[in-house]
Amino acid sequence: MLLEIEDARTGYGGLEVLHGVSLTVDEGEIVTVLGPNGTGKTSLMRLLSGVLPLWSGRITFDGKDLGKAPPNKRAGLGLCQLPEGRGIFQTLTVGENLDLGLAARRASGSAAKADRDRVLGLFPELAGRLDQSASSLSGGQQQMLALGRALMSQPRLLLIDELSFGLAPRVVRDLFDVARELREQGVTLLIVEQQAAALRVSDRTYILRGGRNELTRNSDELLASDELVSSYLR
Amino acid sequence: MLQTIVSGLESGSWFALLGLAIVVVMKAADVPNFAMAEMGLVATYVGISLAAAGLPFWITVLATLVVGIALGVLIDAALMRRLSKYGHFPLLLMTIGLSLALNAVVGLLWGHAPRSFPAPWSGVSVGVGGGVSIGVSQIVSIVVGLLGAVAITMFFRSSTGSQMRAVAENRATARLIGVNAGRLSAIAWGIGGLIAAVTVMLQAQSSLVSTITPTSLIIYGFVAATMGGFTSLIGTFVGGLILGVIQQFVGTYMSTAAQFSVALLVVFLVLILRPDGFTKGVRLRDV
Amino acid sequence: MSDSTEVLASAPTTGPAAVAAGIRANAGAADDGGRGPGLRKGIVAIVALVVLFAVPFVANSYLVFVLSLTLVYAISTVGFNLLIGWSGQIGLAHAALFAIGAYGSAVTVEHGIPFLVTIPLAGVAAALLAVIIGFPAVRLKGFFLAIATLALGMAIVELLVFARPITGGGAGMNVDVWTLPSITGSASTYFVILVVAALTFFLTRRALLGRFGRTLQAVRDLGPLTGSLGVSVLRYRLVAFGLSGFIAAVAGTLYSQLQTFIFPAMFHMNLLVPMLVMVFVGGAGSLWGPLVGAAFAVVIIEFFQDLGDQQAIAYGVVLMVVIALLPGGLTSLFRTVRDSRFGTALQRRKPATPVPGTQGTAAKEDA
Amino acid sequence: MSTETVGAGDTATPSREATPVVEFDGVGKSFGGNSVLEGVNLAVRPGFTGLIGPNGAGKTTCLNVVSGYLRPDAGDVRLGGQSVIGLRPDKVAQLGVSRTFQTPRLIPNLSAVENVMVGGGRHHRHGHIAELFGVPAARRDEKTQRARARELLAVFGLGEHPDRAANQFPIGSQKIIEVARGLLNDPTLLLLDEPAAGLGAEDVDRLVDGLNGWLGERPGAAVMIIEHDLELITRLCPTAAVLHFGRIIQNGPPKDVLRDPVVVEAYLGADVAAGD
Repeated sequence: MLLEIEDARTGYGGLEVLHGVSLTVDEGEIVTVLGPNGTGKTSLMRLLSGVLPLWSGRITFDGKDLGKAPPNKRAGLGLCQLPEGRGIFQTLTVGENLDLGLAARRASGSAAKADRDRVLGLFPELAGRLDQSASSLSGGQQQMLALGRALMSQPRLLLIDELSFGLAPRVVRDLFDVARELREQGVTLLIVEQQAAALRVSDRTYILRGGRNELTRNSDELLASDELVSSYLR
Repeated sequence: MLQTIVSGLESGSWFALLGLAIVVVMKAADVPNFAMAEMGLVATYVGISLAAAGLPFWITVLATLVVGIALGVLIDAALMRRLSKYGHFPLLLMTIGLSLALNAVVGLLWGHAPRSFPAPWSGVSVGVGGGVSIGVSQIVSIVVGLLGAVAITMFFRSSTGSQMRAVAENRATARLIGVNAGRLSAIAWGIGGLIAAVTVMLQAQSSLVSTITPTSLIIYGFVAATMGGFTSLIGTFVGGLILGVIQQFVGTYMSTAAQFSVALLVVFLVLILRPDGFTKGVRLRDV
Repeated sequence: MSDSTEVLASAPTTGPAAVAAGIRANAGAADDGGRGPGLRKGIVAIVALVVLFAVPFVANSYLVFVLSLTLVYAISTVGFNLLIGWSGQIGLAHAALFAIGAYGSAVTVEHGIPFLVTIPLAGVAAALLAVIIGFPAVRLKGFFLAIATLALGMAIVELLVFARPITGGGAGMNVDVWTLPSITGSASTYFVILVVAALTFFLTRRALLGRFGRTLQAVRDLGPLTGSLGVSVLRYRLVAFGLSGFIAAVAGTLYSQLQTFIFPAMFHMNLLVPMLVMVFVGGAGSLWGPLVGAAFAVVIIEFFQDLGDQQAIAYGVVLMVVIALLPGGLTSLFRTVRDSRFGTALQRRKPATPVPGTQGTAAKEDA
Repeated sequence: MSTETVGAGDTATPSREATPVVEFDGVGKSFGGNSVLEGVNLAVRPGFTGLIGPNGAGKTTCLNVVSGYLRPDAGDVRLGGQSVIGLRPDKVAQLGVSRTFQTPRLIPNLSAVENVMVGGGRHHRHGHIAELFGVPAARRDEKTQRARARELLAVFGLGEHPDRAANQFPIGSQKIIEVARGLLNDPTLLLLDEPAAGLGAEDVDRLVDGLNGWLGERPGAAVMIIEHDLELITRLCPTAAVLHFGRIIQNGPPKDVLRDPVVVEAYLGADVAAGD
């Protein structure tokens, strides 16, 4: 088991937002956490990346207790996050943004080059734009850049917060295709989504509601049933 | 005329360098450092003392630079880092307090008499025809200033440099993707201390420095940084040079008493008219 | 969260409001100082005033001078604190506005205008100037405002050097001291200072505890969002500048009487830093802090009188220590001590009760 | 899509016939080439109106346009027939628009009552000078406002500790205090941005009861709510408009709207909705 969250509670100030959420992610899996906004998905992400403190419960990653490790430490362990709203640095070039992914692991010159080539192979659209300012990219391309930057850090587990945020359906589909390709390459993914399209690429799905686990299913089972709409749009 | 321009470029190089030091710390550590000139003064005075003790010139130069870096790193680790969560204002006040204290410490240890940092070329000058001669130390200032600006620009293109720019743009996200902001802050303060030491040392090998030097130097540095909108390295550098030349002309053709006021007026006008610095909008691929 | 949301949500944190984070630590200063048994407070105030009025009759001239100086600084700090602590704007032209008061009064007195008349005159002039200086507040945020106002302040002091025919230039000028019939000049000055100080404290306290103070704090803490409450942020920011300028200049007029000789170098950074110390030692955003801060500063001045550099070191170090260890100033220390001993469970700040604007909301905004 | 044609079976609610409190007329807004609103047409009538839609649909941008924080690139926003475009937020507020924000913004060291009182700017007829010198009318003003603020807190079930500092209330209560602050101005239009986010069930009940109580006494006022908690929308609002990629794609009773295939697709993503 790569990631295990047991009965985690957290919140802002005095307000508890997650009231005991549990989930597991196995190596090589794609897991989706689904739920409308305000159900604690983003808080879960912040908890995992170390922005929010764990009030009670336990989070283990690769057998190690994450405890109070700061965000940049976690990135160093291979728990890498694609932040909500992409987090592309507009004042940097596309290439510089990509290379920031190396910050977590201090790669040397040739290894870095190999990583870059591998990532650009996944996103050929970016290859010709390395020297452009990142602000010149479209929304979809920025999301690719964010994914690519995360991959540069050679994550063991990639946390993706709202891959579909503000993107047209066609672009979202392309990005989910990339996610599938990543799994082939051995990256484990935890995707937090509001759009159920993510189910198409994932193995298992957790639905959160009001800061608690509402239901856990294999993704294809869930897609086939009408539980999805009933638990979601009510 | 030529002499005035060269003198202007010389002092402009000092202002530009100090402005760059301010911008570097501003970018990575988010602190407007009012103690920058004092840091350089302390380092330079250590160098002067070592020179007086008979150490060879280049060793004292090296020692000055090391003291500058060490001072920067020390201030960051001991004072600034723990205040960063409170925002700009306490940090700004902290540097004001620090500048006052450092200045007074220098006064206490070395006194208030003006001193110089004699270099092998100090006092030597070359004629450029027409009865005009230019001091070698002036050329050294201008050349070192230019080299320093190029070096800093190069640094910001490096991977550590782009991490700094990322932190400057969005600290939280940068940390999230694995950037160690604390390490960058220390590096920035170290570089700031280094440049400050170079700046004051350049001034001391050309003319005299004393405990009143930092008061005006820091203002000129801030004027330069303001002209670059506190982000643009090119804007800061060019701004510093222009300020130096303007100031020299005001001094030569109007009065030396007006120099300071003109500089202050420049800051105010730039801030009112172009709060983002005067190179903003000029589409240079700037850092 | 859409982009525009973020603009609004983050505005107050980057704006002057949240810049003064240490000010937050003073939370409760207003209600602690303001409410409670009004009668007892009134009696205490009157007794204190009577005692203070008696001082020149019993104490030596040195003590009178020290007390006068403390009160002058306290008046000036009330204005500075209004700007920094209550409105959350880092305007650093206060020393220059203080100088405007000192010079304005000294020069007009020289031209035959009675001293008492020059007090409000200089105040109004400085208030107008302060509004002009504060105008960048419209466009500049945080430390950019600090730098712009610092530069303008320095330029004003430079101007005083320039205007040699009027001000005597760098060499300074003598001040005609106003005296009440049949008592000494220093005692007369002391009485004027005491009256002005009492008025200043009384009026600002009233204003700050009422709607004006509430609105000012809203502008400080909510920034541009205050607009949605029907409050013009711009107007209140400029009024804060104007008022602080007025008070600074009033203190300046008194200072010139006290010193009897003034020169521009008195009003440089070496005055601004102690002024900042007074605000922060007293506690930014508190009501009685200015008095505490001023007393503290005067003690340092008197202790380290002839030590030059040591005095500067002391100021620098004190400023640093206070900022690092006591973001709420000395008055917050008193409050903490008092609350821990007498405070009810309700008043005490327990970590269990949520405090917004600390980790919780801050974390929300970061991401 | 015209505002008049959408929404089936809405004739039953009388408020639909009343004149709109606020009208969006082809409002467009983009940020740096990124189009957020693309011709929003919406008429908000007295009573509750929900504004829902997936993340990033432009809901908050809509509120920012009405309240004067953003100037639209195209179209017009009319409040009771008068355009508010180009007015500063404080001027819009003076016209009777109050709003709250996603994260509560109170003045931490003022008491709950005083925080609410800050919202009463529209009702003060006396200047600060009159106040400073204790003019009786100004004192009365202050007294009335304080009493009204206490009343409002009581309406929302927070009347117990009105003098407690705002930062000692839990976040849920702080959000409600913010709503009360918006009401002290007696707005004709109240804009609520995710009022229920982070609220417990008890707080939500307080909020709903308070708003219902307040609106019950003001038949001409409108409340526009952005909310992700669709249950709350269903509970409060006779109509809900769905915003998706900067356009109103549906408008009508929440129950009907949420069953509409277009809306389901907007929330769940194209292929899933189509696949089912």
